[in-house]
Amino acid sequence: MVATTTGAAAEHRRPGPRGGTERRGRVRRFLDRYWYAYALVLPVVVVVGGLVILPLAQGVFFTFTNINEGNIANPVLGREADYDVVGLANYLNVLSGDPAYGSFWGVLLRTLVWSGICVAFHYGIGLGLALLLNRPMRFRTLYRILLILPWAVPAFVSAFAWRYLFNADYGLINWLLGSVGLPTPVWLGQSPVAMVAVIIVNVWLGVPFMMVALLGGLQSIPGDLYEAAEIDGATPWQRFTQITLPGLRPVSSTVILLGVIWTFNMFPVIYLITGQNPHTRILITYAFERFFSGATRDYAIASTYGVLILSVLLVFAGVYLRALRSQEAD
Amino acid sequence: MDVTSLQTSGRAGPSGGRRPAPPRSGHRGRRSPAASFGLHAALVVASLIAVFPVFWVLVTSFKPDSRAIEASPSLINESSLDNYARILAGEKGDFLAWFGNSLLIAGLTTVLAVMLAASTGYAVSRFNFPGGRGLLFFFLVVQMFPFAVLIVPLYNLLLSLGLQGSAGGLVLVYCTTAVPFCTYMLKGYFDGIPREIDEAGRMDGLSPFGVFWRLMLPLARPGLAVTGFYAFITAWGEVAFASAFLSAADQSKTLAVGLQVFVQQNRTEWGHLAAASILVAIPAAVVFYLVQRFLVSGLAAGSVKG
Amino acid sequence: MAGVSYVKASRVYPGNPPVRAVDQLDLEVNDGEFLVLVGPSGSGKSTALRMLAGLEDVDEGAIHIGGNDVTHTPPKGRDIAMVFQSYALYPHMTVGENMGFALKLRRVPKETIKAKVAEAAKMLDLTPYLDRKPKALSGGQRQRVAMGRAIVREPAVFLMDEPLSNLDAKLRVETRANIAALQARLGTTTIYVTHDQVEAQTMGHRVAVLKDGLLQQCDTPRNLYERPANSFVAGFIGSPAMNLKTVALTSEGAVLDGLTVPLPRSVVAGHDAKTITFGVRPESLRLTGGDEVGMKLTVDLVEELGADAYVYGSVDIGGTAERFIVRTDGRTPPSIGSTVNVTLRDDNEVHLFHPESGARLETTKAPTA
Amino acid sequence: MAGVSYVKASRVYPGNPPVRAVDQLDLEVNDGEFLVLVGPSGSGKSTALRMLAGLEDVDEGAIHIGGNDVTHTPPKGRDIAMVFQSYALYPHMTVGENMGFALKLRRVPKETIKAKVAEAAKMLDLTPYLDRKPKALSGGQRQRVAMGRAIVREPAVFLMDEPLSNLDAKLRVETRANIAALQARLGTTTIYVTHDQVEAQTMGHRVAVLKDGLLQQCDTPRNLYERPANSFVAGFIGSPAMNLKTVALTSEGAVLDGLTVPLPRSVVAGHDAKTITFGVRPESLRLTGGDEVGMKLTVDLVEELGADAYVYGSVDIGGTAERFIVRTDGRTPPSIGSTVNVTLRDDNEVHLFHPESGARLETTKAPTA
Amino acid sequence: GGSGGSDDQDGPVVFWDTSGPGESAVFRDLAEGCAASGGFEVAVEQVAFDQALNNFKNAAQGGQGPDVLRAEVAWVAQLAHNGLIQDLAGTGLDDQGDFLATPWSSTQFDGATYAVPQVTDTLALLYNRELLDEAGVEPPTSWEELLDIAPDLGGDSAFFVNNDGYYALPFIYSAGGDLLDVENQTIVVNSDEAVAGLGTARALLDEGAARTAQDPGNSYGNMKAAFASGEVAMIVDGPWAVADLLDGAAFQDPENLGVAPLPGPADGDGNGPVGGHDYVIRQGSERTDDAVSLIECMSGVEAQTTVAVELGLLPTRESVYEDPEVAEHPVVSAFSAAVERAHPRPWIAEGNELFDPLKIGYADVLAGNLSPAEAAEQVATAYQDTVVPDYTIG
Ligand SMILES: Nc1ncnc2c1ncn2[C@@H]1O[C@H](COP(=O)(O)OP(=O)(O)OP(=O)(O)O)[C@@H](O)[C@H]1O
Ligand SMILES: Nc1ncnc2c1ncn2[C@@H]1O[C@H](COP(=O)(O)OP(=O)(O)OP(=O)(O)O)[C@@H](O)[C@H]1O
Ligand SMILES: [Mg+2]
Ligand SMILES: [Mg+2]
Repeated sequence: MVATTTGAAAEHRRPGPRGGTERRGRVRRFLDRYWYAYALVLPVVVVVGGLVILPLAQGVFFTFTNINEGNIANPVLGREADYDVVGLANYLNVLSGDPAYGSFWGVLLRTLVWSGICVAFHYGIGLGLALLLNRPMRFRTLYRILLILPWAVPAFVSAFAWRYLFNADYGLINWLLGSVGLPTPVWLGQSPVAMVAVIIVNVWLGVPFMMVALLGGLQSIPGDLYEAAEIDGATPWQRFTQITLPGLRPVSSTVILLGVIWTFNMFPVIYLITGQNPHTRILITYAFERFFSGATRDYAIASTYGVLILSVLLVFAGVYLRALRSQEAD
Repeated sequence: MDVTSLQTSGRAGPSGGRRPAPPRSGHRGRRSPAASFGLHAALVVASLIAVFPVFWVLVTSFKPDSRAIEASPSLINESSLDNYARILAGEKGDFLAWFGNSLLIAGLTTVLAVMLAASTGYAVSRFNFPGGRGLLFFFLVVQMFPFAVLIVPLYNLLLSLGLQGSAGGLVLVYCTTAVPFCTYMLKGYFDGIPREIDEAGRMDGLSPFGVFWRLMLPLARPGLAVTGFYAFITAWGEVAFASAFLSAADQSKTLAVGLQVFVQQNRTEWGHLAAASILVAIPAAVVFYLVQRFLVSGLAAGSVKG
Repeated sequence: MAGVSYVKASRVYPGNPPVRAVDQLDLEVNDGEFLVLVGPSGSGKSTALRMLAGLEDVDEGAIHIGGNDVTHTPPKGRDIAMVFQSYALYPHMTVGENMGFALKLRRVPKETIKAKVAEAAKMLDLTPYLDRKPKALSGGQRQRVAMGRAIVREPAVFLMDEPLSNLDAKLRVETRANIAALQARLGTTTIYVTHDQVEAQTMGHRVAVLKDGLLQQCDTPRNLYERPANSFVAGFIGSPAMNLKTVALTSEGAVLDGLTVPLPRSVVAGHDAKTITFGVRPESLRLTGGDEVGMKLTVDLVEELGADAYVYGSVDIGGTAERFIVRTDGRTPPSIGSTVNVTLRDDNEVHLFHPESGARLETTKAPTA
Repeated sequence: MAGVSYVKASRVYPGNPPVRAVDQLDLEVNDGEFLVLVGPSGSGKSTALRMLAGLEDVDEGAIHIGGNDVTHTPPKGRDIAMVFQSYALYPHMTVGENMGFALKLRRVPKETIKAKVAEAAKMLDLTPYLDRKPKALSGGQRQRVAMGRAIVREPAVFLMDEPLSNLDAKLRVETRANIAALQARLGTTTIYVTHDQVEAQTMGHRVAVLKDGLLQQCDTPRNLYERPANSFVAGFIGSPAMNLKTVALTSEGAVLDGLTVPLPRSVVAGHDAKTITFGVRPESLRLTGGDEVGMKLTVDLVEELGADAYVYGSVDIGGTAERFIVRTDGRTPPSIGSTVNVTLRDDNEVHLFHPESGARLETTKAPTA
Repeated sequence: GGSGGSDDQDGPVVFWDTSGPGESAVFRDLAEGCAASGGFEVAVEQVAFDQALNNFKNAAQGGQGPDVLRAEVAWVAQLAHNGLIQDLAGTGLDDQGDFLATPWSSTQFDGATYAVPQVTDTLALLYNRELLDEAGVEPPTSWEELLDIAPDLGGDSAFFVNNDGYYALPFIYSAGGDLLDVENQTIVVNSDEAVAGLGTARALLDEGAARTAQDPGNSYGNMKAAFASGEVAMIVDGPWAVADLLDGAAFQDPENLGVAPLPGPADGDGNGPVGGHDYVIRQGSERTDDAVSLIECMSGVEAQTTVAVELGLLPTRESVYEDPEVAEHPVVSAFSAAVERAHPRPWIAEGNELFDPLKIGYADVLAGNLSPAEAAEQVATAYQDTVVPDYTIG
């Protein structure tokens, strides 16, 4: 699934054809052969495994209980856990789409729209800028620095900046729009416009990464392919569709997958800019609301959302990777 | 699909060493004035959009809080350096301590995440060991789970490890988010370094660790710079974990947490916030400036026929 | 099909100082001719070819194809096909799609494309691979696909930039014969760039030798071999290279160790310098019995190639050890370390050049083409 | 310095089916010998070399260096140096650092390293480049640095895997002579992999020919050329390749078009098949006047190489056109399209092989080494 | 975090101060003074108000965190409910003494005392004297009156409606409505009175008597900016805003800032919500004794007097109001009347959670997305779904 480019040339070593009498020897040779590799990955496995697997497992367990802040065990207070295992009740509740559990399907749809639009713009604008930047010209380095800048600014700073700019009455954006006679919407109000606003901000934030990745991809397309196509009579547009896009495919497929995953779980932008606004609520922000607000924080429902998010993304990744592979095969 | 083919730096290494795209356009290397104007116009507009919010934060940072929200925006309105002076003087909390903490935590995260990612990336790139692919897939899955939902289990875990409240615990948490992506990136870089280089090193008497340390790391320097940047930015601007996991004492806050004080429910000190934000953005910008040339340029070739 | 001519065409890369990659090139290629451009690395071969293809600006002069001035025509308007050193196959297209791409862009009907591709594939033994992607092919097969892509278009001119240099030695020898045969069959004007002088000598009707962007000589392979226009061409053409030494000139001729080569009066008389550059090919030297006059050659190395052997050795000339290569029979090579006597097979088989300008000094008795 | 031996060593790549890249290799390399491993692409040459280097597992059998079993010793314990096809120079180190790196790892004192590097650099004409990074060197210079890195260590064995294949033709010829001379001077046991049979023939004391992981023959270049052990070796060694044809066998000998080659009774008698594989090198054929007996060769292509020319043409044998290559004098080649008469120079210069097994059928009159 | 878990008796008592940067210095000095006189050390840690509740819960859940927290009045019940703060019975702090009844009520949960009031506050009508004088009008005493005088004040520059949920309460309360009826376990936010209150707010906008900012994130800031620059004549806000407002162009002369009671009936339960902050001690703190004495000192008369005088925040002790300096303090005196009549809020665990749905509904009303009745209905449903599932919708 996550293929490696290591390929067949790797040091693929396998124990020789020896009898079962040498089982111990085989283990030893296995270790002899791989202990370097395992020693190198051990720290990561310990850190990531420990800090991810354990909480994750705990999170998955929570989804089958009615755990919340009030009934979780608290050794410090000498309080025993008294939550119950409720089976699939959380999943059933959430998947029923009941507003009491966050109107799952509607929010899922909004999340998909949000991810789709954001990634489409990230990719489209990133590709456009990468194509422009890939040409030799004056000030290229300067443009590059300026265009990557949004990536370098801490996200919470950008979020405040945008909230400030989007101010409906005193914000610079509406002031500019107003001064050229355009309508001045309430960007961050309780309307679908707020979604537009957060998409704008997220696109602004995410384009630099795409641009840089695609710029690297463009530079890895051999120049003589373009020359060959030019001699074959391809117009610039045909060169773009026939050489550039296929040439970018390895990079594109990766950044799009990562982009979707990251955007799907992009929580700070929405939360810092619009707070709890039902028009910008996506799965992750709702999970966060359930986790952190409420007199007794509802760990069970929040974890259920977490597991559902994970499942949606796994399904997406599976379908996506399969589609890619079948496309590659023909 | 090949997750590892992602290299923000482009094809690293000599293996992809075909000639890069030559100048292409209307007539060989020359552009008509109109095309040239269009190109620059597009880039200028894009750059303005990219820079403007940050620029406006800068403008605001010179205004007093009470002038930050104005009926008609102006570049200068009672502007002065007062906000900066007050922040740096510690009137608004021990800014310098926050700054130091952030530097420490982001720096540690960068170093640790890059080391972890590099060693893993190297192992996955060079040793076809059982479980290597599984590890990469696991990394992909790790990025899918919304960690905001795990703050409490993580908190308890850190507590039981005795790491709660310390910078070390936070660094580890940041590493779990930065390492997967950094590993992908570095694996890509390592894949781009010809295997013959390792083999030459082993013939010259290096152990596999020696190859990693003395050959792979120096050769993947651009990759290390880029992943370091990523790890740094991840840690530098993070709020949620930092405010939950660090002690609330001024001496142990990070910038991101400290700045929260300026934005409270019924009171936002825009001027001070802006000034502090600019101060926060400066180190990030410096780090960014140092690595930006690696972000797109490839690894210098030369080990094989060029 | 069409002839090609470069009319004082130059390409100057801006820079400090500007690089005159191709300098006032005047070259006429006849319709149906196979012309090889050869020269050391950086001599401007690729640049010259790319100027013709329209991939590179022509800064001065002009280029004509089939009588039309194409100096400012874009590549697609020039009716040329090009085979790249790296082949530049489109990695995401099958072999068949690669070969038919140019036709598809010209909206040739699908059926016609298919037929033409099939025909070219047959000619190149590629029929079984038409549905594969390039990465599933061997180097030799890829090379053939690149050729096929050019053939299918039936262009007026083929351009090839070192199309064989990515192949291994054996395949290279085979393929060069195939390309030459193919060109003979199709009769398409072809310009072929290589830095391998063996290819240059064996493949083309004429060979143009470039150095530092300047045309040194353009002639048939035989004439290049037998009457190189200057010492650069003499040293460049032929493998192993001609033995070229600058030696003292006396009234009796050129003085080598123990051997004075009489030179035609015409040469000696018109020559103004005290020394002369003297060239003799390895096969024009021979090992003699110990008693004949000749140079004393101390053998360093013998390369046996089956039928022949090359003897590498050094001769003391005026105090310095000068290296000589002698071709001899493969069956009775001298042993390493021994000293042998070397003499000219024929006093006429020498080439004389001006020691400074390098220009050929014509001997009246020179062999004629 | 030390001898090397492969004792029934095999390397099996897992897969379906497993690839026996090197199959039961038995090979003894003497101390100080220059052995060339040659074979077509994929024949297992690199694998064999890498097994010796310790970069590849030995799945069966053993490998000895200097009498010690090193089958399971890691590379660093084997006292060998290797020159890679891609040179594998460390791009971040200067030439001097590249060359001294192995010594530095062994904690040789700085002064000693410096002296040794300087010495090797002098030997290889690299002194002016010691402070440059590899990327600032030309291909030939990089190749020399790779050599220098190996030399500096003074290892027991040099391994070289196609070290010249990235150089251009001219440089390759020069460098191969230099490497051979260097090895002769240092006297270090050397194993050299190439797929270029010219290199194989000219460089080594002995040549081992591999095919599909199996050793075909290991002998001196001359013996390989003159008494190839089977039709594969016969076709592989020699350039252009030997003309090998399977023809009908009559009591009078092998029947070619208009030419019957009498074969020794010993061969014909012991032979069980109706046909025989008959081989003759291009230089063992000659063009004759139109009236002599011989095969009628229609000339397709003439490759002129200056001194010689190779005539490629086809002969009708039993209804099918068979391709033949004839070496002839470079000055009077036949013209393309003409028909010439070809005959053997000497009836003894033929090689006979079993048409199925390909094994050499010994002729009593065969030339001896 | 915090170092409160240490049983090292020489370690400091950790105090999480959630006040804004303008106020924190005063509280820090007070705390340090109290510690000095009490013979222990205190570490004052400033925590952003928005983060404090969650951070405290995270920490306390793990047995860590501050010994003393400055908790918003609505947090107390919630923390007590989850067992994260100490019942103060037996510490001497559970005695009401001269604490005002309304603030004191916020410290009670399940019949026990969990907190000690620090400051109290409520909303009042702030006005620009100059503008009202120019228009020749008095501060309105009812919303109808505001509608009447608005034209004199330039229409929508008369008043600014902040669309935050907390600021909807004056409209609801003044119309006789409420959010919950705790006694009957009923949700009453959709009652006719509450709907009418929301309608009043909407009507102000519809009639052109007021303006608003419809983006919740910027609404409060815009209101203050508009008022401080003199663009609008009146707003509703609490005492905490006064210091910032006085920085504004319109109030270079502090006298120009007028404070009047909220419009609405002069009898009844009061028109403004009671607010403020309490001190609580974390469950599991090992410095309870010192924490008690810290709180005792900081909520004492002397400390409250200092806070009132220096920051203009409203004391929670009756006696402090008698201090002449306090009584003369313009902000304190202006607000003290309002505080006395502040509308009590339901001191239930979910009290703090009532505002998120209300904020959304109220913003919808002001934006014209929903009618007041629809919005109220939606808020009621949200209350029942996620906030107080045990209640019935009235
Ligand atoms: N884009 C460029 N800018 C500046 N100089 C260039 C450029 N391309 C080539 N040159 C220079 O022009 C000269 C001719 O280059 P060209 O590629 O034509 O040589 P070549 O004969 O094809 O060599 P090779 O055999 O190495 O391919 C060289 O000196 C080269 O450095
Ligand atoms: N890692 C591997 N896994 C599986 N098969 C391999 C591997 N490496 C090599 N092979 C196979 O082993 C055989 C021998 O390969 P090897 O590289 O030794 O050939 P070679 O003679 O060096 O060829 P070349 O001249 O192309 O370098 C080939 O068939 C090859 O496909
Ligand atoms: Mg070239
Ligand atoms: Mg090989």
